[in-house]
Formats: sequence, C-alpha cells, structure tokens
Amino acid sequence: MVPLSYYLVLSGILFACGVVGFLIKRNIITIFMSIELMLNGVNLSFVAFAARWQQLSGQVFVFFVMVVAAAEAAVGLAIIIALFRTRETLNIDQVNLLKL
Amino acid sequence: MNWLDKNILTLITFAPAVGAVLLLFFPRRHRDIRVFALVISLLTFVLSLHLPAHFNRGLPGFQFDRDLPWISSPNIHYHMGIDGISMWLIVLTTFLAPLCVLISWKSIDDRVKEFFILLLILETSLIGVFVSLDLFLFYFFWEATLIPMALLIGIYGHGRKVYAAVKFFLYTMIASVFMLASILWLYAKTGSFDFVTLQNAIHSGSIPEFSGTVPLLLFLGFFIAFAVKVPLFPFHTWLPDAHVEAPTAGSVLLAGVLLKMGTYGMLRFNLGLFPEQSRVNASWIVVLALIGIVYGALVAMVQPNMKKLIAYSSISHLGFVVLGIFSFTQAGLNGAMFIMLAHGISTGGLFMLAGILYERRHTYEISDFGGLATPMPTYSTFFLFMVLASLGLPLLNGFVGEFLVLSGAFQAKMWWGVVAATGVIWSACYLLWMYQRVIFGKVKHAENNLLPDLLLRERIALWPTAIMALAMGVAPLLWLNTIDPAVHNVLAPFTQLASRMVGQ
Amino acid sequence: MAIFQTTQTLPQSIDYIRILPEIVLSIFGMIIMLLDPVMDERRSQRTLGLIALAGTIVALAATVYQAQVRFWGLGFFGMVKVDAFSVFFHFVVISVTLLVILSSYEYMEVQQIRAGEYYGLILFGAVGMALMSSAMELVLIFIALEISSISTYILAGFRRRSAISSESSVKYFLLGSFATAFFLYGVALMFGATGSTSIDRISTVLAEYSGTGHGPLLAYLGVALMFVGLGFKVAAAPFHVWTPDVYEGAPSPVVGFMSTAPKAAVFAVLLRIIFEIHAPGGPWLIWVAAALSMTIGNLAALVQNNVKRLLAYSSIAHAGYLLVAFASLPKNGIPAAMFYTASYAAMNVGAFAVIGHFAGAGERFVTLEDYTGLGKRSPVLAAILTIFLLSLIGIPITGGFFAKFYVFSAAMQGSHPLVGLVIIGVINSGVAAYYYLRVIVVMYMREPRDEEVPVTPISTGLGFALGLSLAATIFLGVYPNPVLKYAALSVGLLH
Amino acid sequence: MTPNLHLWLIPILPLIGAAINGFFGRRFSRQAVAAVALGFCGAAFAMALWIAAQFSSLALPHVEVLTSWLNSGNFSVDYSFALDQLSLVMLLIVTGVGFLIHVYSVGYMWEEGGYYRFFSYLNLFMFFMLTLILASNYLLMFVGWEGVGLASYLLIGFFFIRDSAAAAGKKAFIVNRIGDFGFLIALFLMIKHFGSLDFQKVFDAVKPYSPETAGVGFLTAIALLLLLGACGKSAQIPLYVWLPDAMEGPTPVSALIHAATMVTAGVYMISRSHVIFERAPSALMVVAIIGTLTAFFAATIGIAQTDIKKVLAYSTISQLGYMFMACGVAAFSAGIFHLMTHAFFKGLLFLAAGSVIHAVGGEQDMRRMGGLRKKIPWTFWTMTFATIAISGLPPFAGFFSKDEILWRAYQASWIYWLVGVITAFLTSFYMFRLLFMTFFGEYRGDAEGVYGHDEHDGHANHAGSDGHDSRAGAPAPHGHGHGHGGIHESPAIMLVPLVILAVLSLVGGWVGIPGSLGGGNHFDKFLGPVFRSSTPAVNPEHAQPGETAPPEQTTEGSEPKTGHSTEIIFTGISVGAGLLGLFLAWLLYIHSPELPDRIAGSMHGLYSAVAHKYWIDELYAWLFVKPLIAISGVVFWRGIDQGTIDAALNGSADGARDLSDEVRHMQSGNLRSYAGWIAVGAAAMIAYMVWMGLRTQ
Amino acid sequence: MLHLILFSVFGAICVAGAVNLLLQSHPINSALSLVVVMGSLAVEFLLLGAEFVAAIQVIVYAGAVMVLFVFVIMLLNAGVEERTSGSRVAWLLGIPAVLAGMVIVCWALVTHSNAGSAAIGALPGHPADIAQLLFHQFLLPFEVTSILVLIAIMGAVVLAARSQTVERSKREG
Repeated sequence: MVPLSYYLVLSGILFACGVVGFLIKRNIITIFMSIELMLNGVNLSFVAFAARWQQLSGQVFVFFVMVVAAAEAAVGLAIIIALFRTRETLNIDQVNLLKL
Repeated sequence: MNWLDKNILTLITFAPAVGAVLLLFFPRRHRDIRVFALVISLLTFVLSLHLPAHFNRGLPGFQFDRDLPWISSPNIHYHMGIDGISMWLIVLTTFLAPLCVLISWKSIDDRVKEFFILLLILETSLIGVFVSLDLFLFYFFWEATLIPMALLIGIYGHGRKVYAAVKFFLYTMIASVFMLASILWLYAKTGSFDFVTLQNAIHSGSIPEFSGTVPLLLFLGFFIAFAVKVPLFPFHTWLPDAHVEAPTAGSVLLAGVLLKMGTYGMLRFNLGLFPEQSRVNASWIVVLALIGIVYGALVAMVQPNMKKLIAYSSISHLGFVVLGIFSFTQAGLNGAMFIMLAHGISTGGLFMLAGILYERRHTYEISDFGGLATPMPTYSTFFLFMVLASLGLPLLNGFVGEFLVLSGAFQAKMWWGVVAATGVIWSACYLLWMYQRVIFGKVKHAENNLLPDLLLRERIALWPTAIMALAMGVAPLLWLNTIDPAVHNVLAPFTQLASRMVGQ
Repeated sequence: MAIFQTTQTLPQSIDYIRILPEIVLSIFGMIIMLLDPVMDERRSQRTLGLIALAGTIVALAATVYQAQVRFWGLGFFGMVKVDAFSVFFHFVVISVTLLVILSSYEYMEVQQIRAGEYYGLILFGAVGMALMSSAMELVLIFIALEISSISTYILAGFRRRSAISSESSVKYFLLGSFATAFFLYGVALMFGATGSTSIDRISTVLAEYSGTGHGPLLAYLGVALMFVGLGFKVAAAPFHVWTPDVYEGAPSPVVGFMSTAPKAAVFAVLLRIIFEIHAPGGPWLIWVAAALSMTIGNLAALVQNNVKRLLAYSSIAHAGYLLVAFASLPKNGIPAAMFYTASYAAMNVGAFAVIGHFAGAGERFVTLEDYTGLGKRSPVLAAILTIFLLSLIGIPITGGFFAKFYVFSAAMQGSHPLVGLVIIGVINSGVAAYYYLRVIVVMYMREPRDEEVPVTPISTGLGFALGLSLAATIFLGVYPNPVLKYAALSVGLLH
Repeated sequence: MTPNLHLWLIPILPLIGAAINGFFGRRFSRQAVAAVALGFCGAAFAMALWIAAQFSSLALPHVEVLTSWLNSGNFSVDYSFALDQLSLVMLLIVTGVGFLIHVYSVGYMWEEGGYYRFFSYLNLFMFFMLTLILASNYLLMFVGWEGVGLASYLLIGFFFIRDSAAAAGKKAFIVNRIGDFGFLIALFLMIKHFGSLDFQKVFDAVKPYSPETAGVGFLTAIALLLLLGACGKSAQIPLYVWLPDAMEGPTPVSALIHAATMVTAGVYMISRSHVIFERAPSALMVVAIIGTLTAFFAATIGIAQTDIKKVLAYSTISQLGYMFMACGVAAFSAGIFHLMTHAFFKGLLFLAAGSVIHAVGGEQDMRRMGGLRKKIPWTFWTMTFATIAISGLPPFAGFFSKDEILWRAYQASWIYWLVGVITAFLTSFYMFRLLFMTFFGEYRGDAEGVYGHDEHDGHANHAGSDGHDSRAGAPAPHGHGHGHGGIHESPAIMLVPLVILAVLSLVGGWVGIPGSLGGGNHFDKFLGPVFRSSTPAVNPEHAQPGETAPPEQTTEGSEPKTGHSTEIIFTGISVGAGLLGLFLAWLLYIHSPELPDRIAGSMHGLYSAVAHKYWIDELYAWLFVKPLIAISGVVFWRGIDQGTIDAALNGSADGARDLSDEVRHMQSGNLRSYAGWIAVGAAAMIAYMVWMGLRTQ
Repeated sequence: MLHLILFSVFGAICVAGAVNLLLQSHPINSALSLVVVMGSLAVEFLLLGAEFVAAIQVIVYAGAVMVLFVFVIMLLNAGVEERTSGSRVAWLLGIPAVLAGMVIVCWALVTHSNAGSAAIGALPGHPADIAQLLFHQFLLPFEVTSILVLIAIMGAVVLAARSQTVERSKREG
C-alpha cells in the first residue's frame, strides 16, 4: 500500500519541472517538451485521483488529455516550423520582435 | 395633461438630436446645413418657450413630469420633469443655441456638417442634463456632453486645441466618475435612481447604511464632479485653456450652459439629497467660492488674452453662484440661480464679441487691438453693453443676481458677504481695463483700421443677448417669480433642519 | 457501478437539438474544407466566405430555434445544458463569428490569404466556443477550450509570410498551452477534491463539504489553478502578458475575433465555475485580478503608439471591468457580466474591423501617426471608429457606457458592496479615456501627414459588419432592456 | 388723496431722449440731435417746475409705487419714487442746471465728432441722476448711483482716442466702485437688520434707536459704509483721486457731472440718510473730519495747479469738503444749501472756463493765457461773478451758504471752523489767481502756433467727422476747427446759460440769508420738515454736547446758545479771509507777477509737493495698483495657477505616463519572462487561495 | 512494499528524466529524456491499475508524439542551445515562485488531499469499461475531439506548407 499522496507529490514535482523547463529553456522545441512534461504530471494526478475516488472518468480524462496533447503537438510543431521559416532561429530569446 | 404637456420635455430634448441625425444625411452644401441647423435650434427654442408659458408656479414639485420605465433591472426610468430652476436653464440653452449657429455661420467653413451635428448633439445633452429626474438619466446626459464639447474644442479650436480638449475631457470625466460611484451606492441601497424617491428615502432616514462617514463620502462624490464643472477653485485650470482654444460657439455654450451644469448639480443634488452634509461642509466650500471670486478676478486682470480674461471672469462669477447656493438663504439661492442665467447671457455675449474679433484678426491678444472704437463703433457699443452687464451694473442682468447673492451671503455670515462684495470692484477693474485696451485709444495696428463693423448676421446674434440682458435687469421678476418658489422648495429641508436643531 | 446505470443508451433527437448550432457550424466548416481544394483560388475567396456567412446565419437560426423553453435542459448524458445562459452566449459567439466573417471578406483579398482554411478554422473555433458556454462537464469544457484555442493559435499565425504574425502565433501557442496545463492541473485537483468533473456534481459535493470543514483545500487550489488557465484566456492580469504581443502580430479581424468570442466563451465558463460551483474563495481572487487588470491595462495603454497594441491593453482593462461583475453578487453580477460581454464584443469587433480595413496590405498602417487626419480623409470610417472608441471609453448612448454602469452598479449591491473595487474601476475608466481619446485626437485634430496613407473605400461586407456592430453598440446603449432581461433569466439558472 | 404726479416720467423722459439719440442719432443732423436732447431734458425740467408749482398742495413725502422690481422670499424692492422738500430742491437744481448745460453744450460741442453720442450720454446721465434723486428706496437710489457713474465713465472717456481720457474714465468708475462696495455692504446691513431698503421703512425702523454714543453699533457701521460710498461719489479723501483726472471729459461734462450734480450725490445721500447718521455720532464726526480735511487739502493743491480745469476740479473737491463738513456737524440743510449755490457758481465756472478754452483754441494751461478780459468780455464778467461767489464775498450766493456752514461748524468745534476759514482764504486766493492769470496781464499764449496747429488738427477732425456717422468718435478733442482765427467770444447759445448762471450765482444765496443778517433763512425752513422729522430720541444721559449734533431746533435759525452778534463777527472773519485771498492773488499775479516763481523757488519742497498733488496718485499706484497687478500676475497666475495647480496636473499626467512606461516594460517581448510573470501570478494565487482555504477551515 | 519499491524506483527515474530534460542543452537529448519520463510514468499508471491509459501512454505519447518531436528537431536541424542572455524575470521571479508554488501545492496534497492509500491496481481501467464510458457518457466529448483533430490537421497543413515567398524583412508596419 502506497499513500496516494506520494503519487500526487510526484505529479506535482513533474508539473513543477515542466514549469521550470518552460522558464529556463531557450529552444522552442524544448520549451514545448516542458509543456508535455506538465501535462504528464497532470495525467498522473488524474489517475491517482481516479484511484482515490474509484472513478474511471479520471482515466478517461487522461485519454482526452493525450488526444489534445497530440493535436497540440501537431499544431505546435507546425507553428514552430512556420516561425523557423521566417526567422531561422529556434532560440526563444531572439523571438522578440513584439514587445513593449 | 394634454399630449403636448406630457411630451414637451422629450420634444425639446431630442429635437436637436433628431436634427443632427437628419443632418447626417444632408448633402455637403454648407449653406443648407447652416440654415437647417438654425431652423432646428430655433424650433427647439420655440418649443422650449412652451415651458414658461404653461408653467404653474403655484404648484410645488416637478411639472411636465414624464416617468416611463426604461430599463427594468436596474430600475432605470425615463423620468423627466422641471421646476422653476431647471426650466430657465433649459430656456437659456435653447436661447443660446441659435445664436451659436449664427455666430459660427462663416467662421466654420471646414467640416461644417460635423460641426453642426456636434453642436446639436451638445444641445440635446445639455437640455437632457436639466430635465432629468432620474439619476441614471442625468449621468447619461452629463457624460454625453463631454464628447461633443471636447470635439468642438479639439477640431474647430485653435492653438493648443488638443491639449485643451484632452484636458477638458479628462478633468471633467475623472471628476464625474466619483459621482457615478455615489449614484451607484444610492441605487444599491434604495433600488431606485429616481431623484424624488431618493430624496424621500434619505430625508425620511429609511436607509440604514446612510450613517457615519457614508453621507459625507456620497456628498463629496457628487460635489467633486460638480466643483470641477463649475469650476471651483482650485479645480479651475481646465477652463481658461478650454475657452481660449475653443471655437466661439463652443465657448458660448461652455460658459453659458456647461458650467451651470455644475452649479445646477450642486443646487439639485448636493442640496437636494444631502442637506445636512451641505450644511456641515458649507464653510469650506464657501471659502473656496470666495477664493474663486477674488482670485479669478485678480488673475483675470492680468490676462493678456481676451478670452482667457473672460474665462477667469467666469470663475469669479461662478464663485458667486456657489457662494449663493451654500449660503442657504432664499436670497442667496435666488441670486445664484439668477446669476447662472445672467452669466449665460452676458458671458455668452462677450464670447461672441471676442469671436467676432477673432474672425477678423485671428487673434485674441489684447495687445493686438486698441482703438477699435474708431473702425467699429457699433461693435464697441455692444461690447460696452456686455461689459457693463457682466460687471453688474444695475438695471442690467448681472446686478440682480449679484445683489441677491451678496445679500444672502451677508445674512448667512457677514464676512462672506463682505469678501464677496469686493468682487464688484475687481470686476470693474478687469473688464474696464480690457475694454480700454481693446476699444479706446488710437488704432495701434494699421490692419485694425480696416476692420469692418458688425455684419447684419452678427447683429442678429448679438441683439437678443443685449435685449435679454436689459430685460433681466429691468424686470427680473419675470424670472424670479418662478425661481423663488422652486428655491423655497429646495430650502425646505434646511428650514426643517434648522427648526429641528432648534427644537432639540 | 454507478457509471453503467443509465436510463438511455443512445442520444435522442432532442440531444441533437441541444447542440444544433454546433452541428450546423461543423457541417458548414466541413463543406468549406471539402470545397476548398476543388475550387479555383480566385473564386473560392468569395464563395467560401459566403458559405461561412450562411453557416453562421443558419447557426444563429438554430440558436433561436434552440432557445425555445421546451428545449431547455441537459443533453448528451449531462454533458451540455441548454438554457437562457447558453443561448445568450451562443448568440454572442455566433454573432461575433458572423461579423468577423463579414469583415474578413475584404481583408482576405487585401492580404492575399487563402480563404478555405481560414473560414473553416473560424467556424470550427466557433463550435468550440459555443460548446464552452453550454458545457456542463469539465472534460467537455477542456476539449472545447482547446478547440477554440488551437484554432486561434493557427489563425494568429495566418499571415505566414509575416515574421510578427508567426511570432505572435508561437507566443500565443506556447503560453496558451502553458496556461492550459495549469487549467488542467486545476481540473485534476478539483476532481481530486470532489471525485467528479461534472459541474453539477462538483457543486453538490462542495455544498456538502461546506459543513465538514475538511477537504476543500484541494478545491481552493483547483479553483486557483483553473483561474490561472481561464484568466489567461480572458487576458486578466497577471496572466495578461501575452495579449499585446499576440494582438499586435495577429491579423486584425482575427484579433477582433479572438478578443471577443473566445473571451465571451471563457467568461461563460468562469461564470459557471464562480457562480454555479460557488468556487470557494472565488470572489476574492477575482477582486485582485480585476483591480490589477484594470490598472495595468489602462496604465500600459497610455503610451502606446500602435493602435492594435493599444486596443490589446484596452482589452486587458476591459477584462478587468468585466471581472468586477464576477466579484459581485450573482443576482446582479451575472447579467452585468453577460451584458458587458455582449456589448464589448460588439464594439471591439467593430473597432478591429475598422483597423483591419485601414491597415492595408501587409498591415502597414497601424500606428497612431498613420491615423492622423483620418477624420478628413475618410470621415465615415473615422466617425465609426470614434463611436466604437467612445463606447470603449464608456460614453452614453453606446453599449460600453451602459455595460460599465451596470457592472459597477452590480458591484455596489449587496451587504458588502465592493466600494473599493468600484472606485478603482471608475477612476480607471476616467484615466482610460485618455488613450482612446488620443486616437480620436489624431484622427480629427491633427492635420494629415504629407505622406498620404491610402484609404480604400469600404466594401459591402465590411460595410455590413460595421453597420451591424454599430447598430448593436448603439442599441445596447439606448435600449438595453431586452438584452438585460434575457441575461437576467440566467440568474436563477446558475444560482 | 394726493394727485398722481407720474414722477417716473421725470427720469424716463431724458432716457427716451438718450435712446432716440443713441439708436438713431447717427443719421440725424446736429440740429435734430440737439433738439431731441434739449426737448427731453427740457421736458423733465418743465415737469419739475410743474411739480414745484403744486408742491404746497402735496402730502409729503409723496411716494408713488410704479411696480415691483425684485422679489426674493420676504424681501422685495419696488420701482418707487418719492418726493419731498429735499428731492424737490435737488430735482430743480439737476433739471435746471442740467438743462442750461445742455443748452451750452449745443454750442460747445458743435464742432466735435460724435455729437449724437455726447447728447445721448448726457441725457442718460440725467436719467440716472433723476432716478437717484427721486428713488424712494436705497436700491433704486443705488441704481441711479451706479448709473451716474456709468454716464460719468462714458463722458469722461468721450474723447476715447486719447489714452488719458480713457484711463481717466476707467479710474473714475473703479474708484467709484470702491465706494459702491461700501454702499452695498451698508445695504446688506440694512436688509439684515430692517428687512427692507425702503426709505420710509428703514427710517421708521431706525427711529426707536438712540444714538450709539458708546462704541460702534450697526448703525454706525451702516453710516460709515454709506460714507465710504459718498466719499467715492463725492470725491472725498481718500477716494478723491478720480475727479481731477475726470477733467479729461468735455468741459460741459465737467460742469454738469463733476461740479453741479453727480459729485454732490454723496452729500444728498448722507442728507437723505440723516436719520441714520444722527444716531451714529462717531460716524458723523468722521464725516465732518473727512470733509474738513478734504476741503483744506484740496484747496492747497489748487493753489499750484496751472491747468484751468484742474484748479476748478480741486476747488470742487474742496467745496464738497465743505458740504461734508456741514453734514458732519448735522447741518444738513446748510450742506444742501451750499450744494445748490455751488451748483450755480461752480457750474458757471466750468462753463466759463470752457468758453475760455473754446476761445483760445483748446489751451488749458493758464500760463499760456492772460489778457483775455477784453477779448471775451461776457465770459470774463460771468466768470468774475462766479469767482466772487465761490470766494464767499457778499452778497453773492456762495457767501451765504459758506457762512452758514462755517458758523454751524464752529458750533460743533472751533477746529472745523478754523480750517474752514483758512480754506476759504485759500479758495479765494487760487480762484482769483485763476481769474487774474487768465484775464489780466498780457496774453502769453503762442497764438499763431496754437492756431496753426489747431487748423491742422481741425482738418483732420473734419476729415473724420464729416462722415455723418461720426465714427471718428472724438478726434482732436479741443481742436475747434474754426474757419477764422484769433481769440473770439463764444456764440450766444453758450453765453446765455453763462449769464443765467451768473445771475443765479448772485441771487441764489438770498433764499437762505441767515437771521443774523436779517434774513429768514427760508431755505433752512423749507427743508426743515425733512430733517426735523427724524429727531433722535435723545437720551439726555447719553447725549454729549460737544459731539452730538445739536437737536433740530438749531436748524430753525434762532440760536439759543450764541447771539447774532457773535455770528456776525464770525461772518466778518470769513469775509476777511476771502478778501485777504483776493488781495494776495492781486499782489502776486497782478502787482508783481515775478513773485510767485521766487516763492515757489524758495519753498521748493513744499511747492513741488503741492504741484504734484502730494504724490497721492503715485502713492496709490505704488501702494495698491502695482502690487495688486504684480501679485495677480506673478503669484496668482504664474505662481499658483500655472506654477502649482497646472504644474501638479501636468506633473501627475507625466507621472502617469512614466508609470505607464514602466508597466509597458513588463512587456519585454521575451516569452520566458512572460511565463515568469504567469508563474509568479499563479504562485501568488495558489498561496492566496491556500491561505484563504486554511482560514475558512 | 513491492508497490512502494516500484513506485519509488520508477518515480525516481521519472524525476531524473525530467531533471535531465532541463539540464540537457541539446533538444534531442531532452526529447529522449522525455521519453524516459513517459515510459516510467506508464509504469506508474500500471501500478495504479490504469492499464489502458498506460498502453496509450506508450503507444501514442512516447511513440507517436515523441517521434514527431524528434522528427521536427531533425528537420529543423536544431543544435545545442545558445547561451543567450536570458530573462531575468524568469530566473529571479519565476523560479522562486515555481518552487514556492510547488512546495505549497505538495504540502497541501500531502496534508489535505485525504487520499488514503492504494494497493497495486487500485482501480483497474479495463478497455471495456473505458470504452463503455467513452461511447456513452463521454460520447459528446469524444465526438468533439474529432473536430479538434480536424483543426490540428488543418493547422499543420496551413502553417507548415511551404509558402512561395518567405519574407525576411524583420518587422513590418
């Protein structure tokens, strides 16, 4: 028996790692990966809570999250490609035409 | 009540707006536009004459009352009605509007259509302010005056017109949001925006939360909005800028009517809704008014610019009005009301005269003139007449109001009256000095030699003001007869208050 | 297990009626997608636009049909709920879509953007937004939110050849996904706190909890995190930072679209969460967010020279005003917020339509300097923009005035009136007048520059769009009663 | 039942004339203008005579209420007119002298531009002056009071092309306004205490009060404030400064307004308010002191003036001082008496001076005159009459009135009397100085130069004024563009009024020959009812003999305290003083004309002070005008308005802009920063909500 | 006990992968770390009984999605991260905020989640049960997902399609 809160803390840590990644990474693709990391953390929470409430809808939710993540990945990478075409960089620090 | 009596206020209020909408679809033929605007404004004036003609001064309360539900939740009514106070302000507005059209006949030759549309919209919103008995409706019109006025200044003005327009707009807008907050509080506690209902609720003490510092804050919320509009020292600095840069018609309506919105508001709402707070706060308000009277006059004296001078003189005159209002005496309030009307006429006339000069010379600097009596004798005569009216010569309109206000103030507190009475000296100083520098002496600038005297159109615009100035001075009873009972009603809570205090 | 105990096995026709507008929009979207490849590129602009327009009109009709009281109720096993509230937001969202399509018409040609995907994305996006307002299940809300978000991510980058457009798209996408993750985490915690993702169920559970005093801390956390996500979508401070950049870079009609329709939908969701779930601690959270949004939005807008950016900051501020209603009592707050949403949608879509028209090919003319003397060069356009700006300031006879008034009025009600928030709000609305006025000032009070900025005549579509949004703005400002009454119906439904 | 006299017509008639001339005069010929002006003014005079004729049959005071003017709460003011002995006297003086001056003006102004304007103003003045006199309440009186100020302003500034004239008009108006300020406050005090401004009601309300001998009560305050008003209008210290400048106006104006009528309004007003003044002994004393001081002070200035009109101006101030002195010692009827005789001889003096000026082509400097006796004999003789009258030599009018004042002054305090006698000496001196310098000796003017210059001016004048609309206003004020040169006598239309006034200067005093000289002092008796009707309720223990006005019996003429012999001695002294002045003037200006310069040289400081009018104008400018303008401009306008309020506003606007710039920089364009902000916001929200959650648990 | 060990081991791998993702400067390494995280998460899912989810995690997530990532990285030829001047806000405000937020959330989860303990396979998520839910109660979201996917396809096509002219000008308007 493992306290479910362990799972929850693990998910929290993963989520936080994702956020940190978003903050410190410069490559846009890596930043995007950090977001995936955050989503994975959330998924773990869903599954853990599903176990806590004995509700399968939590697992279904994970299913939907994954679909969305996949769709996002497709769109996101396309957007990144489009950006790369005009700017020829993947460094987010250089993507700053729009400011102030 | 017949149909006309029921709907007359609506008609008067929206006639100019309808005219403005029709103007939208007019072809851009300037002459037609001008004539049409004139016709509309005259029509409005004629309509507004229905009010004094059928006003029953024996009845207390509001007349020509029209109360229709407009919006169910929040409980907003289309509630209009007038008493002896607002009636004359409406007539003043409709009276000045055709003159504004006339005076702008030739001086506005660019974007003419827009000008007259703005002017007519402005007229509607000004009238709306005075007829509204629903606080929302009042605020609605109150805010609605801002834009046409700001645009008139900003588009058709001169010099630093943008600065002036923005300053005017922001200054008055920011001040009036405090009023909005107060109105909303009142609505929240009573569920009504209706002036009469609110008044009854407050006076009967049926609002439990109306205690502690709340009444004071509400009072101040209203007061700041009005004080800026008046403008009371030290909130006055927008006025000179706005006036100097405004086109003539804008100045006329600004000084003639817009400023009165502030004093009217004080009279109607500060006194009407918060009698106790008014009384408690009267002392410092009066001090500000007194400072305004003297300060405005002294600053007016040293202005090198004619319009600025008149603007500062307005500050001084409006100081009298505030003084009269917060003296809580019958004479003071009557006088305040009378000055509002008289100032509208005489200052309107002065601004028109200044505008006529500007049309010819494109300057308001006093030093650019001098000796105008020689090329422009009729002009000089009108100018003198308006100057005299403005400085309060007996038998002209300025005197009656000033006299009553001073006498009221004197009854309230002697030194108020004494300080304010120095105003009669100052006004003579700045006005006559300006008159001397502009009109008398030899013609200093050669180009002034050839200035044409008044044109027929300009005379038509000026004569009514002159006649009114005289009529108001000689036969003030025509006005005071209806003002007096209304003021009596306004003061009723104060006498009750006083008697209650005595009774305790 | 409980989940298998369902009385119905298949959705009935009434269920489909309850998502009828969405179905209509999807079908039209698909028609466009199917037609796009087979049509000549020149002709497709016009035809596809017309189809999209027809789609929105039919969807509006569907909404009206759906609005009958007999169709009210839950559908699709408690997934969606049709009531006055959802109908109201359906109407707003689809109307905005219609206006945007009308105003995009000309824009597409000028900017040489391929129409097929554009109209398709707008219609599909509208499906998501419409669903959000009727969704009763966080899962569906999440999916719908993603539909609307992803479609707007793409739309923001639609001027592919423009560096700033793709940058705007990337920023929007990354930050949007970032915020979605927060929202999702919030949903997870809410699920953890209540064991359900159904709004009805959550509110029941939380109502039970309110006595025990133990447990809802997770709900608090969930609300906070969900608010991060939703606050981001509505551009509420401190989650507003993306707004100016994205709005500046995105195509103008798209900005008009994404600053109104998704916002309206997300506000609908927020309303459900705040008022239907009785989100614990919600009002106080919103108090801070509202005050911050108003102040930051207005302050930052004061010195902007790019009109799109300026309106972006203004939309932050408006989100703040709107949030004021959320902090109020439901009785007044809900209709106030709904009304504000509607009038904001009308004026903002209109304003961006004008801006988009004026910007010209490649959106070159978007700074204040470009607007100098517009009042002379194109009086009609300037006058229309002026009215929208006045409405944004909150000047009478426009919807903006009434909306603001109503929101502040709502905040003043109740035993603990939000006097402080209202004061912040009214002062802000005074200060805000300055920057809108700057636009009016340059249009009317400055002489045109030497280098003439071309003003093209208004096309029919744009004319319709402007006329409609103008009419809506004025109507809401003069006779708001029917709209308010309808909005007030929702009070009992949510509360 | 008294008949309805339609008193309101008296002021209205000239107003109609003013209106006709003002609106249509531009298109009239000069004759028509003159006819209108004279017609309406004459009609008023005729009406005054008609009223005088049936005066004895009237129940006095005769009040006619026309209609209501003002109404505010319980307070109301009517357009109402009253007639009693006092106003009848004033009425006759004003309409009579006014009419004569109108006639004179027809000739005097013939060559000037703006002819219609002049007569319109003149008639307007008559309207206001008659309103002032006939008013039966203080407010209506104030209307006239301000109105005559307006007319004065207009007429002084008639030659508006000259800056000095325009400035003088403005100065007159403003200084008068200072007085009006006092008047107004007095009115407010009356309203406060009596609730009315009606003479009858106010006086009835005042009557029960006993004199405020101890301290300053409100009656004293009212009296002093009224005095301030009177000082302004009647050019008393400290507000006399406007009158000398007012000589910028055309000479008939000086005669009418600044000698005969308007300036005496102050005296009239004080006499009218005697009920109040009698109950405010300290105020009365102030009146007397001011009068005495002014009389002496102005006379000393008059000695050294060289401008013929300025001399007369200071002499007017001085004579008004006498009248104030009379009022101050409660000898109101004596004051009015002097007012009347002064109207005759001073009006005459001005008209004659105008004739002289007319003759020498606009020259006003007496040093450039001389020897005119032969050339303009009518003028010379009439002027001599007037000079004798003003010098107080019997049997001319001035003698009787001045003598009565001095005698009554002596009864109050010998100091008043002494100063009065010295003043009489000075008056006699400078008046004869004027006469001698102007008419005797050799002509010192540079006739050719003057005329050459004059012709030139005249042409310019014609060029401007020949256009009938007289747009030129008033070109070349004193340049009379006669076709013929040389010093010449004035036309008959100007001389007739001179002669009439000269006769009046001689016989005008005979209506008030005091008992001591065998007369009946009918004038005093005639006015008696007005001034007696309000005897204060004397409280013997409070009344102090030296200061309180003697009770009304004294005005009867029979003196209980001192006998006729004493009075005759004093009469002799004052006549002697007048003769002494005459002698001294003869000595200095006829016998040895080089002497004055030597004396002036030896007393340089004093002479300079006197010649420069004690630098009072400069003092006022330095004390009040300049600081006021400087403070208004530098401190108020630049300092407070622009420097503080506007600067604060603009500053806060700039501050907002700076702040805005700061906020803007949150938007660095860097996505990671944005995420940072979001993270911060999220963390803050989380922390806040957890805190809220824990708190509620 | 086995449960705890398995949880700890794979949890540790998971966190290590996440941290490695952050530390690696080459995106391809980060992507591989993410695959590790996802794989070990799949195990954690299994431990909780969510077999269907775990399977999808491996197939869809670690498989398809990550392949897409790697593919794009290769396509764009992304190299080692440049050490550009970063964002001070992110470092000075963001990181502390994240850490603080994480601590608060974890503390709240531990103390207030009231979650209890679970044995291995606490809630078996059989595909049949999940399908039952998905095609019944969650029918609408499931169908709507198709629109989402449709949009994603459209977006990818629109954005990634090579345009004729690539504007190199930095900033317009």
